[in-house]
Amino acid sequence: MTKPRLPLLLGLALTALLVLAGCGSSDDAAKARVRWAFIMPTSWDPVTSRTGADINTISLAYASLTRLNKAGEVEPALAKSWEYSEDGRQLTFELRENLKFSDGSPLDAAAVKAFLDRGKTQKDSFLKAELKGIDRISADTPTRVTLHLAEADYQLPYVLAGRVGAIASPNAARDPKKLALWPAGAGPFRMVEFIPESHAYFEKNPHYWDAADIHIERLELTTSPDPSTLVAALLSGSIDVATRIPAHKVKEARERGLTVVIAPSLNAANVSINRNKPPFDNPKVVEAFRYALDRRDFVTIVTAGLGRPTHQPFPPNYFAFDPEIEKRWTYDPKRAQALLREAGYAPGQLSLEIAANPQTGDGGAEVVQAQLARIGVKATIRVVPPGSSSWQSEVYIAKRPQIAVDGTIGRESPIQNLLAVYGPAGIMNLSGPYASAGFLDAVERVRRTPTDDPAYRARLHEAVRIGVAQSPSNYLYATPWIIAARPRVKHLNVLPSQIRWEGVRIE
Amino acid sequence: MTIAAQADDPAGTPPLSAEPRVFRPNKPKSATHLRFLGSLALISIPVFLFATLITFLLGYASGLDPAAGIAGDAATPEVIARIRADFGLDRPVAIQYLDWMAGLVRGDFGVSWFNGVPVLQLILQRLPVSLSVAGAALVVGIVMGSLLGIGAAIWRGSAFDRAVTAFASLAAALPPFVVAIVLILIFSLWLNLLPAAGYIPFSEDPAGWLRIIAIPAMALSVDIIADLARQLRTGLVSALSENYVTGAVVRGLSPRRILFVHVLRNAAGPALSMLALRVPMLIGGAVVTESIFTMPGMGKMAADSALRGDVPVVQGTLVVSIVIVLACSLLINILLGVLQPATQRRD
Amino acid sequence: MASRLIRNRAAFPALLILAIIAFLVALGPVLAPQDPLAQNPYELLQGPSAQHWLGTDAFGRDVLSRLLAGSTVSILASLLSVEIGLILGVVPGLLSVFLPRSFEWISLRLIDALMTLPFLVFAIAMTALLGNGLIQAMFAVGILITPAFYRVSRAAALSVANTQYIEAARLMGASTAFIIRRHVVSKVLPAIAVTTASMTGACLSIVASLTFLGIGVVPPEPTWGGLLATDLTTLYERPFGPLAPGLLIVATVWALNALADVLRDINALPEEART
Amino acid sequence: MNRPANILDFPQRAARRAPPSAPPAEPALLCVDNLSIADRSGRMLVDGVAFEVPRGGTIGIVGESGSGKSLTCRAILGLLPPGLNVASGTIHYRGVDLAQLDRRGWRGLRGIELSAVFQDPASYLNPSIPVGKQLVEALRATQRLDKGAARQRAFALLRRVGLADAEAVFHQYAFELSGGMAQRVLIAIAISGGPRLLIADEATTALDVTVQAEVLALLDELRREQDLTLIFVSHDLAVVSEICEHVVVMRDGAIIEAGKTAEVLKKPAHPYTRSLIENHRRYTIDAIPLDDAEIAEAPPEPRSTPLLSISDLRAAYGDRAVLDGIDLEIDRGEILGLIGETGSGKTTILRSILGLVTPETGEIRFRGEDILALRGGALRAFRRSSHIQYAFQDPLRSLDPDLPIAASIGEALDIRGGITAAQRDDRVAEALRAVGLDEGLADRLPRDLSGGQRQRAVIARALVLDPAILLLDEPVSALDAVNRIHVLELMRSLADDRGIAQIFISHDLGSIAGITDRVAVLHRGRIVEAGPTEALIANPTHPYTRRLLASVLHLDDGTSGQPRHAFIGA
Repeated sequence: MTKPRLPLLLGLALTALLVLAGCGSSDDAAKARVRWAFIMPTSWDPVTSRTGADINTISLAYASLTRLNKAGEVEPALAKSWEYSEDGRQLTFELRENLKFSDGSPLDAAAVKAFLDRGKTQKDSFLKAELKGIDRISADTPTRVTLHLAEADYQLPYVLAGRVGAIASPNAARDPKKLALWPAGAGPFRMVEFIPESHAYFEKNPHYWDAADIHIERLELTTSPDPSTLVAALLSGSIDVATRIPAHKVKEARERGLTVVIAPSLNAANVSINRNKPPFDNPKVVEAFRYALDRRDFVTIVTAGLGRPTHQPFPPNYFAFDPEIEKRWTYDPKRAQALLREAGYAPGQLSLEIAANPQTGDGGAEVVQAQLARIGVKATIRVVPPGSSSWQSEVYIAKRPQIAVDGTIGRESPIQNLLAVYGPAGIMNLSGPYASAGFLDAVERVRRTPTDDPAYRARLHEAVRIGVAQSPSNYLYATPWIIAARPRVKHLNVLPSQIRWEGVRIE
Repeated sequence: MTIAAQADDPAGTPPLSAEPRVFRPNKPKSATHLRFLGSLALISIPVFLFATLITFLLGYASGLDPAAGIAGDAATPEVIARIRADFGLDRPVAIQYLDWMAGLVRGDFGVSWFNGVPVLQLILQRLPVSLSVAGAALVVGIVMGSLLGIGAAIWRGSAFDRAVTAFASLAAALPPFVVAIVLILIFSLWLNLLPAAGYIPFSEDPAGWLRIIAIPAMALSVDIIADLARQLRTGLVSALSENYVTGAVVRGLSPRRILFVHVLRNAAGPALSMLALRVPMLIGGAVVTESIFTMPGMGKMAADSALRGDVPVVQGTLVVSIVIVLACSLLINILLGVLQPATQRRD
Repeated sequence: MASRLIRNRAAFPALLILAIIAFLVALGPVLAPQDPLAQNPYELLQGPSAQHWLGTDAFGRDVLSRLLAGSTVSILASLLSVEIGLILGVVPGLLSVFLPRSFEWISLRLIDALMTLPFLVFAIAMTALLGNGLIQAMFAVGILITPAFYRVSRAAALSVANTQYIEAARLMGASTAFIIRRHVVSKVLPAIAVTTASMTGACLSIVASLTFLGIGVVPPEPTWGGLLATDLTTLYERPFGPLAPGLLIVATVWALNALADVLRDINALPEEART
Repeated sequence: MNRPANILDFPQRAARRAPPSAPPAEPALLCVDNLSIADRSGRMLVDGVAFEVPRGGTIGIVGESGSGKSLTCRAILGLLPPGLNVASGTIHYRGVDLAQLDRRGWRGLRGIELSAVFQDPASYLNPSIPVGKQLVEALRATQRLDKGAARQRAFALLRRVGLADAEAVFHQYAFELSGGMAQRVLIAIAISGGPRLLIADEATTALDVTVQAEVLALLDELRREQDLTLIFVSHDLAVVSEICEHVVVMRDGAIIEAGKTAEVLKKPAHPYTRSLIENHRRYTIDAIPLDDAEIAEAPPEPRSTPLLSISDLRAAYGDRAVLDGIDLEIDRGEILGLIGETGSGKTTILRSILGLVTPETGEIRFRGEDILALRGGALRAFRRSSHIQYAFQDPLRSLDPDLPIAASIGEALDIRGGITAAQRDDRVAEALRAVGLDEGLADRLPRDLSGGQRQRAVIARALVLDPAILLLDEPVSALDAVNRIHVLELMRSLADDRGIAQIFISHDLGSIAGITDRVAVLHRGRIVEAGPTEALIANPTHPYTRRLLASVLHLDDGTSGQPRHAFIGA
């Protein structure tokens, strides 16, 4: 075979290989494997995790003391049971027997105490605000731990269902930097591989207390593909479950035979406003912005009709939602313009820079920009670069922007959420550390009211009303969980507060 | 997108009617090769220094630092100053540069400002992905490019030739992400033959690896095929008109032998040097394919780190790609030397 | 040179397209039937209709108006990069042949260094680290295409520097400046025209890629690359969406490359046949 | 209009079948009958050419460039360039019509039956493959030989064509060989297949006089030894007369005269042939009336301080000495001839005078002032005063192709500046007139002028600032006969009328003998002999000069085709 034929032969061989590889059957069916496209956590250590959305990924590797159900009520998890003392200032948890961390060390009362103490004391801990109310923690017996509170706080069982209660192995916590890159918990899965900003692979953790309800052998968490190829990735089997797909993709996903789950969430999108920065240091401007934004447009453009307007940090289906607040401000551009003129800004004189988060924005910033243009406010959009922690450091920590399009994914306890969005140390409180005294009192009053007390809901609504009024930020719309999955993924377990994997099956 | 250099440096014609070359005793073959390789290696050292200097200055000019990220909500000016001192960012630029270069030599590229992972480890995790896609693209590009190029030259003026030239100019006009998405539509959505995202390491599942890098490699190779075909065609056409081809015909050599033994070797010169120019674009271009196919490649990491202001990671990836590019151009120059020994001796 | 170009049969299609593009660049924004930024929530992702010839995007904005309005920015952005590449590349390329050896050696190594940088990654790094705007992106691309201009002007200068008529001029006591002005410039210009044409095309394609990656993007400013990128994400709803911006980009880049090829052929013709 | 014939002629269309074999083989090995070659537009480049080549015979084809002589040979070998094809006529070679052959038809002919060597030999060898390997490849293409046998055969062939150190040459590349050596390799390759017919197309034109003589002798010897039939194409009648029994004279694509070489030379029938012979004879040695008496009493002119004097000039190129102690002088109005082979150092002398080369030792004084030491500004000022000017050998490459000749000629004025445009144009017009060029040519581009006109323009450029000395590097070697005479006469008049001293270097003794006052013979960097031209040519003392004179070919009408001297190994 003379030499000149070489390039021809090479070309043929390559194409043959491709075709052969093409029809190779993928071995998904053999092992119950699911590929989940979401975002990477800001840190694998619950103590240093910096954003609410991390609960979804943290709860792969960690189990919390308690767990919320679809209705949002608290259920036992690591703790079999819990009870308050008479005056509500002591909360005792009874742990399950011989629980173990993935690094082999025992998960007992001492471990819980060590974790909560670390949450209170570690320099870069983000749980300080939630744990402030706890004076000290005592490990009475290997399975009983008691929290001694400054004042009664009946929200704790909800709070401890989230990251605050995601107990991490104290043994691994000796090197916090390493823990931030490699979790050591007692959750449903154990991590086997992690490439930052790319993917994390998990195997089922047989020692998980609820292992019986986990039917997935291997879970591969990856960053979500580019919107233009998201559906293609799902169809071609590169990913099995895609969380928060763009709303306008729902029609396409359904028509291409994918299962699309639209479930109630605790999500609420807002326009965070920073009253520490001009022009929002002028109350007239803040008030003008109450009337400047038409929430219906956001629902149709950004959520493709799937969402619902809201003026408060809770979606309408949530028990903390107070219908009264919705009536307070309606869309009134003329009034907004009048208020602006009173504040000294003729049309076209006021110009702003809107900070937008490319990952969750879905175009909300451009709608805000267009609507502000209608009342003579010139707004430019600065897209803060993607990546799991650039938005946090610029908006949540440095609080640099005047106005930012953002949203809360919700917290386990309504009070925890109110504090996160309006509290002095709340990461989403762009005007931080400002928070009105009236609001803080209302919050404490709710905290001291047992959740089964008939006055609880009324006091909660009152706290929300005060919070919304005292904060310059405006909540616009609530979007449900929109999750697309391949038909072979059955019984997706989507709670309002987070996505879990108990009960999910792969065919 | 083609940034192929239009004209290489033609060796200047010899000075004013200089004395023609008088027969020089024949130097041993190996000595010339070594001298040629030596000079090549010598040139790549200053090039490496300049390239890394540009990379360092880019990071320095950005004025970014890790303080905000690490300081957390206790971000007071003193805390930020302390963190900057920890990272040595307050030292004069010259010392920072020297320290950074010393680190490079030791393989210590510093630590990512965002997750504290050593940069080299991050890069090594992602290097196989980028190399496999770029490598596959190069192989496909070379094979298809030379087939089309040779065919177009042999049947010059025929429909095949016109088709190849039209494809070459069209491919050069297509931005890489358009090519990638069109290929996805065809192979993944319509034919449902190949996956459209993700990455499977070769060690884990060779067939799966090949299937997953198929479309990105094809997307990246389109530019190479277009350029190589055009370059090889012009090279072959001009080589075929040379006198030594007439000489070979007169000696009764068969056309196939003339083409593959005599002509291709001389025509391949410009095509090969064009390939050397393609390598940096291959690694650069991978950013687009890696982000479309969500592959954990080096290009995507560099792009995301740049957006996050994670300077050490950006500098690390740039240095690694510079080393790869220099290694490739050294390799291609050696290949050129083997193909056309005469050029070495004449310089 | 220009007369030859127009009479040249092969150049006709390319020139026609470029004329249309020039027209769009000049009058695009004025011609836009509707306000490119006006959103209409009740007409999201519409197909082509009487009112919206090219349909509407995910915000209900008229795509045709955005396309026309975006022409100016898209093309001028590429021309800006080419300009930067031209200035940084051509003069050093010429001087590298006439100035003493040390300048030549350093400039060559610097250009080699620029050429080893991974193209898009460096453009992104430079844009992102220096403030993620369109101007930074253009400057980064400009620097990255400098080697192409340097090599072309150096090659043209080299081919002239060793000729006998340059040596004759030296023997008559001509200074380097005189030699460059009289003999070199006229030879270098055609080669640079070729590179300018093909580089403008390349820059347009690169900018589109950068916009696709979300770099150097200033929403809501419409650019062809930006439109193409967003249309690709709504391919299912508007299957022919990316056709218009894609066609415009590909046609412009193809026309510029065809123009470059024709210019190169005119240059390379042996002297006799050059009329 | 068929597709341009691709040299490799890959079979993508139905191949043309060879016609049934021609009438029984005639005595002539090759018979060309009514051959016409036309280009795409139908213009006849070769029209109705017919000639026969008897077996073992030698036939020369002579003609100017463009006469169609090379095209005829290319047609015989089936190598017509793309765009040209055989319009009519036949080329019978041993019963086969070569004009109609397709690719498969040629197999077994090229390299085995027919072979060829061409002008500019190095370009006919692949630059990237050692020459020896290409010889082995040719051997194995034409005969069943394994590698070892082919290598031995190759070494033998290389030695047979006069390359003593065959082992070294084997591994060398084409560009590392001198013209003569490359031609010898090509000849070795050509005869490697044992061909019957060898075509030499301008095979010795690009070679030096001495090397040309050796190659012709080699060809002649091989012809007799291997029973070769030879077709020798050349524009030089002397070369053809040296080696061919029969000659064919072609002009504008047609044969105007043919016959035995000796008869054609004695009684040329066609006026064009007559002018060819006449021009050749006029400026070879015979042109100077050899009258011994006159030479003896030529009194040496009195030597005042010479205009330019060179003393003990030594220069080296890398480790190789190029000039080994040169002493020369030249006076106003005198033409000094410098003759020597390529590589003898004559150009380096000029470049030293011009300051382009810095010699190791020695002095060059112009009007008593040392100009070797001039550097930077002083050198540039000296050049601006243009005492010494240089006329380049190749006018096409020394005139800027994009500038009209008026601009090039006036360049020295522009450089010095300080005069109005009108004055400048006058000086340019005056210079044009001085060299006998019509002022109307001023705005013509160099490529629109003839060779002679371009050469005059180069000289005009040198004259525009009234130089004292004019250095001319091979001014006439590229010109045809007619223009050569005009330029030589111009040089003579510049010396006699305007007193411009000239150094005229050439490797062609013919043109030097015609017009120089004194001549210096240069060999490997040393002046072996110098003196008044007539005296030196009449009785050369140095053996090298004698050999140089002998190698200038005479139009010998006596003996037919006898080589003047035995073949001398290199």
